[in-house]
Amino acid sequence: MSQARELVAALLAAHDPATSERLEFLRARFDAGLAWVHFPVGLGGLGAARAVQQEVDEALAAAGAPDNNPRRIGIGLGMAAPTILAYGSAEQHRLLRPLWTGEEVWCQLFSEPGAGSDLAALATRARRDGDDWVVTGQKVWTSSAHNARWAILVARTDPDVPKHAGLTYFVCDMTAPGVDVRPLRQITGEAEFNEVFLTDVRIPDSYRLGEVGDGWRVAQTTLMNERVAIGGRAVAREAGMIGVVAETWRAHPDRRTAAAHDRLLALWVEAEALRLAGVRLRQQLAAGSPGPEGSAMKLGFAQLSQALSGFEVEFLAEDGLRYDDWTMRRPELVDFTGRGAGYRYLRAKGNSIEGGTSEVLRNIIAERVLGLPAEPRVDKDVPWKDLPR
Amino acid sequence: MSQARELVAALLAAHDPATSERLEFLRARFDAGLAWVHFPVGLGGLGAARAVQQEVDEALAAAGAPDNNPRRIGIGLGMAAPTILAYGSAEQHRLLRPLWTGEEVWCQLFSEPGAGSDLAALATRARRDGDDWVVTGQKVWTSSAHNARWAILVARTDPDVPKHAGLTYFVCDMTAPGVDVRPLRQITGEAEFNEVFLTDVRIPDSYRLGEVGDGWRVAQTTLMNERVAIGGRAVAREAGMIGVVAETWRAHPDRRTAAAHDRLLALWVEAEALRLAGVRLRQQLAAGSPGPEGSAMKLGFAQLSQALSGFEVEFLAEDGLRYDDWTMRRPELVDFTGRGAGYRYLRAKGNSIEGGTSEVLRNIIAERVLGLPAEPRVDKDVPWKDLPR
Amino acid sequence: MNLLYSDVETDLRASVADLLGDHSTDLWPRLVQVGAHALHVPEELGGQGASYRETAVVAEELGRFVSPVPFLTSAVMATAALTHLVDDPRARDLLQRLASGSATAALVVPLSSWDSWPDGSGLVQSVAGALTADVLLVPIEGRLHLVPSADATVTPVVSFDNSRPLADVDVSGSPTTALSGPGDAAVRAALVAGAGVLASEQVGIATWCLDTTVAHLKDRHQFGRPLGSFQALKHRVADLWQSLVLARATARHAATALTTGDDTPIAVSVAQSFCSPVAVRAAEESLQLHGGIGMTWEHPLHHYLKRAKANEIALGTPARHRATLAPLVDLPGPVGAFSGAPPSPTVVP
Amino acid sequence: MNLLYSDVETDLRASVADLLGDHSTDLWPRLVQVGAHALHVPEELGGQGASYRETAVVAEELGRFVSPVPFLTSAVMATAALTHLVDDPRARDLLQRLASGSATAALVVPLSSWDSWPDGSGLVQSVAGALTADVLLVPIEGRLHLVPSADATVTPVVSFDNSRPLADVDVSGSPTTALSGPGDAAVRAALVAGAGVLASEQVGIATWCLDTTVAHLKDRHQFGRPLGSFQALKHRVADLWQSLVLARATARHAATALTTGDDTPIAVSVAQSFCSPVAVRAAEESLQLHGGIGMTWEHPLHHYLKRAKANEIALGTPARHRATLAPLVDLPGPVGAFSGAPPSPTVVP
Repeated sequence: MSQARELVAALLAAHDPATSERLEFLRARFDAGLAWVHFPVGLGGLGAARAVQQEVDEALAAAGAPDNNPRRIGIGLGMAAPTILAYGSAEQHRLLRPLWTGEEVWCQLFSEPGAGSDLAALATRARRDGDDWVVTGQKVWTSSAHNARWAILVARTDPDVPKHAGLTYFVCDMTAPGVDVRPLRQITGEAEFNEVFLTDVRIPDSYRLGEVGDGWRVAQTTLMNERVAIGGRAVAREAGMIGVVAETWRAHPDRRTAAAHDRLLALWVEAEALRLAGVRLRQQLAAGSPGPEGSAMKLGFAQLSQALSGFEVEFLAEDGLRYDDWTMRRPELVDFTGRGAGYRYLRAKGNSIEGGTSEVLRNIIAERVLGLPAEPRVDKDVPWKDLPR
Repeated sequence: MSQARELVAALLAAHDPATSERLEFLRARFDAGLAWVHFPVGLGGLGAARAVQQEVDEALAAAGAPDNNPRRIGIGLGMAAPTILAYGSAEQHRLLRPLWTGEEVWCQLFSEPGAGSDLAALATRARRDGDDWVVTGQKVWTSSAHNARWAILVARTDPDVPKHAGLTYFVCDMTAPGVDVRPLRQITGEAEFNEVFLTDVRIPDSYRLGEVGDGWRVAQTTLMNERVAIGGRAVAREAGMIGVVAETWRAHPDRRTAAAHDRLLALWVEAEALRLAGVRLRQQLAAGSPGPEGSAMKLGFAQLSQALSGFEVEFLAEDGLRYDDWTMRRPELVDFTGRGAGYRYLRAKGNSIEGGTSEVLRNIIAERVLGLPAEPRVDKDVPWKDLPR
Repeated sequence: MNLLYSDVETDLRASVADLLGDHSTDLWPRLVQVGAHALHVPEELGGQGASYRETAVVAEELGRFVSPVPFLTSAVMATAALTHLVDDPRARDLLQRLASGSATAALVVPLSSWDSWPDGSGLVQSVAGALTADVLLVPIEGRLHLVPSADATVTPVVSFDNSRPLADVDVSGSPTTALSGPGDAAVRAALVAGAGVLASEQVGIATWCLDTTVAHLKDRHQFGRPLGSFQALKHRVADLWQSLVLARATARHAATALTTGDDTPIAVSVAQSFCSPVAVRAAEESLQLHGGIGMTWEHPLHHYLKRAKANEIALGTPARHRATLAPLVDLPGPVGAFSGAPPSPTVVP
Repeated sequence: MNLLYSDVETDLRASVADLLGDHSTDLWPRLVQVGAHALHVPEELGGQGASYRETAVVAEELGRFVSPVPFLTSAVMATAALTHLVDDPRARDLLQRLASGSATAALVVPLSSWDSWPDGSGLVQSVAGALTADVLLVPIEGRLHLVPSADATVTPVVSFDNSRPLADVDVSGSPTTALSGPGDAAVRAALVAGAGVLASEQVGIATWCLDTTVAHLKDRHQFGRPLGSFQALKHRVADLWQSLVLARATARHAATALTTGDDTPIAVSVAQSFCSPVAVRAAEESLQLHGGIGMTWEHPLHHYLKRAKANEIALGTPARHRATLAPLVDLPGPVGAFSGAPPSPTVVP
């Protein structure tokens, strides 16, 4: 801990945040091992405990140091980096520095129109051609694709084996020929995500992460880190959607009814319960016994956001009939609670779909947490190409 | 229609309700074909349309004629009789007259501790012995068993074939040696149902209904009539549980809150919607296009009873903490809305289990009404004796 | 009270569905051509002389197609208001123009109005049907006034439900013609008729959502099986179907009650408060069960979600209709308590 | 605020569970023997000097076993009331008797009391713990009075929850001893402590219901498969588990807040209003998922259903706790509206 404190002091001494150029400072921070302290030395870390990070972040923030705008590069930090670290070659590890500083934005090419919850059924094909792979297929729900320099990609390299066995994991250059990014407009009017069409995109074999056919296992590392990221945020009382809706309530004494009052209080209590469960989950993580409560958090978050935003639109009555703007925007960051009540209502519908549907979460809870038997599976031993679609 | 009217007049002329003995009148009514007019002539009917019955009932009621107390003999009327009519021999048809007059009460020996929703998995064995069958097993949830002269019984005659194929349907004499009826106490404190233990009970083969091995198909006739009976009742606005709970509300102005008010109104609206759906269902039946809405009625009835009775207990607060009586009663008739709020709450829990669980109803709706594919079945082609239990 | 669909109504549904399914031409003139816009208007006023039962069947179909036509606003609400004032020849004339299809009208109240509405002498926000109406019906000081929309300031607003676009309307300074007769009662009649028919529209929306979801669940495979073979999803659509059975009965009852005048206030508020939550839930469940595709602008689902949710507010939220019911069904609230409906700036009885 | 279970608490849970699982002996003396009845009582008053956090763990276990012991009524509520009046030596004496296990006491208010309670000079209905208590604590005219139960009329009532039997209590005409100090505040402290601890009891009930249901679903086969392999049932128990994760966090927070005095009113009302519906739903779902066997007197499930439902009323219904929260979290109701809690015949602040 004192090592980290010393390194922070040294970094600040060498690069006064007040005068340093932002990128220069971030690169220096990475090189000092203060980017993600639990990463190995040389890759932006110190091989230290995760818990040390918070202290480093706070000390640097207190000194007015710039950060790497983590929300903007969430997929790189939360999903690509841990996977590259776990499976990457030394050459691939060089991708981590510009990833962390935000010089290079990453996106994720996993979901497909035909493979949502059943991700392992994905159809994007990668065929070996000399030292390259040639990739063709369609990906969807890709945030940041239009800004991204790199993508993590899972593609099917062998359709003749059962679906989980025929996948391989790649790093994909988003500037390569054959990569076509098109905005995907949502029910909110925004195009927060993209569709990505891959047509004979050549990926060098050296961009492969993990073994051929091992893509499913590699992807699990990515997805597990996504779940941790979702469950791990600390929130203050009345933060997020409940805060916005409570403010709406306070601002409109004339619209209040006693029945709506009880309903809002019930939602407030639920939000507080969810917050406390989050506090407890983080305490469990800190105590080294993570537990499966993260899936409870995600389920609850989606339910609550939807209930609250639905309540707000109805509460606003006449005003709830209006919308702020239907023009197709391309927001750089998602803000579930931003814009108007109508936007919040519509955007919240995605919360129970993105990052694992609530139905898949319930399956996971029932089988992995409660130990209930799996349903009969019909697709385990069938070659992917023979599966009904 | 005018034939029925004439017969009613003749019956009343020959047997003045004011002076006739009740049973004598009922027998005469049966013999006049006015018991169930849609049954064949000679079996209490006229071979007339079902719709004629209402007119007959009303005319007789208006003349002060006694009825056969249909609620007391509901299983005989609703389940046994249609099955005996459909599958019975001439000898068996003779059971119909004392069944209809109520001289002989019937009960149903279908459910078993190990076979609830999966009725076809039942284990009660019937072994052929000369002209008899020898039956051993345990049945449960048998209402009226302690008053019953006869039972309809499904038993397994062949354990070596898949479960549906090895069943046979019998009429069982409840006074036969080896029939042991024990009260089954419920969470309400009452023993409304019984367990029936059958030990080497001898049933003559002449008491078999339908072919050996055809018991499942015969039982379908019984169960289909049960469902019709449940869905078919006419109710007035605010009848049943909503009426009781509304009265509780009206009686306690001091306990009312605005939030409870809105909740009660929502339940009132739901009760009215269910009532209107029932009206519509009966109109469909009358128009000759029954439709599957009966299952919607039963689902909705259970949900609503449970929501209303739960609301009432909470609304009564301090009074909801008290119960009327825990002594084990043996009620002859079930009254879901009788006794106190606590009784209503507990008894309503059975509404989503008895006569087909809500889960089974949802399966039926999804598969038979909406045409969704069945789940993978693992028990279709397996001999009953090899099924996991 | 017959809650079934008659053969005539079933035929009507089929012909309206045919018409709405063909997106190539402007819908409203074709609806007018088949007389769907004037079903419950008496023949002597140029209508079809049918009833609200047929009108409700058309509303169901318009819900099933989320059609952007001024049916509710002109053919139902404005028509109901004018019918109430038909002793005034100017009302009668306009009614005949509406029935002939040569004009549409809109009542100048916020679409959310139920038991109160603002006086129309100032700015009135979130008015449905005003953008395309030829004539505006404006409640001012207890009278209904006619204002040619060309004389009024009608400003489009960005609407949550684009299939029923709203406008802010200002007639201050416009020449207006006051109709004789009870204007407030006419507005009330329009709101009651609108609310009763809107329940059928919600049933139509829920029907589309259920049908579309069932079809999707049969078609879409995940884990080597059709989605529709997963029991958790089956039970959810079974529950939706169950709710829809009840909703349909309430909507049919409301349409019948509007026709006979029997039990109307209870029937309408029961239907409104029951059908809206069913439609919203149907749309929300439909979206969830469609997964990501349901979140896209490209898929038609969002039009249904937005219309169902806007309809939940339109002509009284479910909670307001429940508050309306309380005295009608003798279920009084707490002693000395607030009635449940928020006060409006300018309340007209 | 630490919301986890400490090692000490986990050990405590295990020893209490061992004890409660053994039905052969009278439970209360054995709980007294391990000191579970006086955990949060300071050592100088003969208690264990632990905190409400440990007390809440015991309450969880008592919920898991639906144990019929006067823990909530004497060890939590009467103890909290007396602790508040400890400057009076008679209160101190009684507290020490309770802590030593030689007596139990009960507060004479209806078990449903929360923000108001009747004056104890007349008949008080539905009092918990009074049947077995040695001493009754009776709020009369702002003071807490001690009445030996032998001197009072304590009439058993048929209780919905037989595991916490109620009585009607009448001390009119009995000799009473008024304790000095603020009696109303003492009653309030007892109700707050009771409500906070009761949330943990509800968590224990819900835990048993979930565990028992999961075990049943694994064991019971229908259609050739374990019930637990049916997705619709899996999703329902997954949802229960999810609610229980949240409920446990609120109950732990309430126990911590009772210990630290920090955030207590909000923490207690959040926990009470959240945990009761979870426990009731857990018991109701458990019954449904057990099918017929759950409807029998023979199966233990009904004890949990009855206790959970009675607990929902005890020490304030969820709706009353939400009404309590409103001003604390700055969410005021409609202007001029009724607060949501029904008036009581005799209201004491």
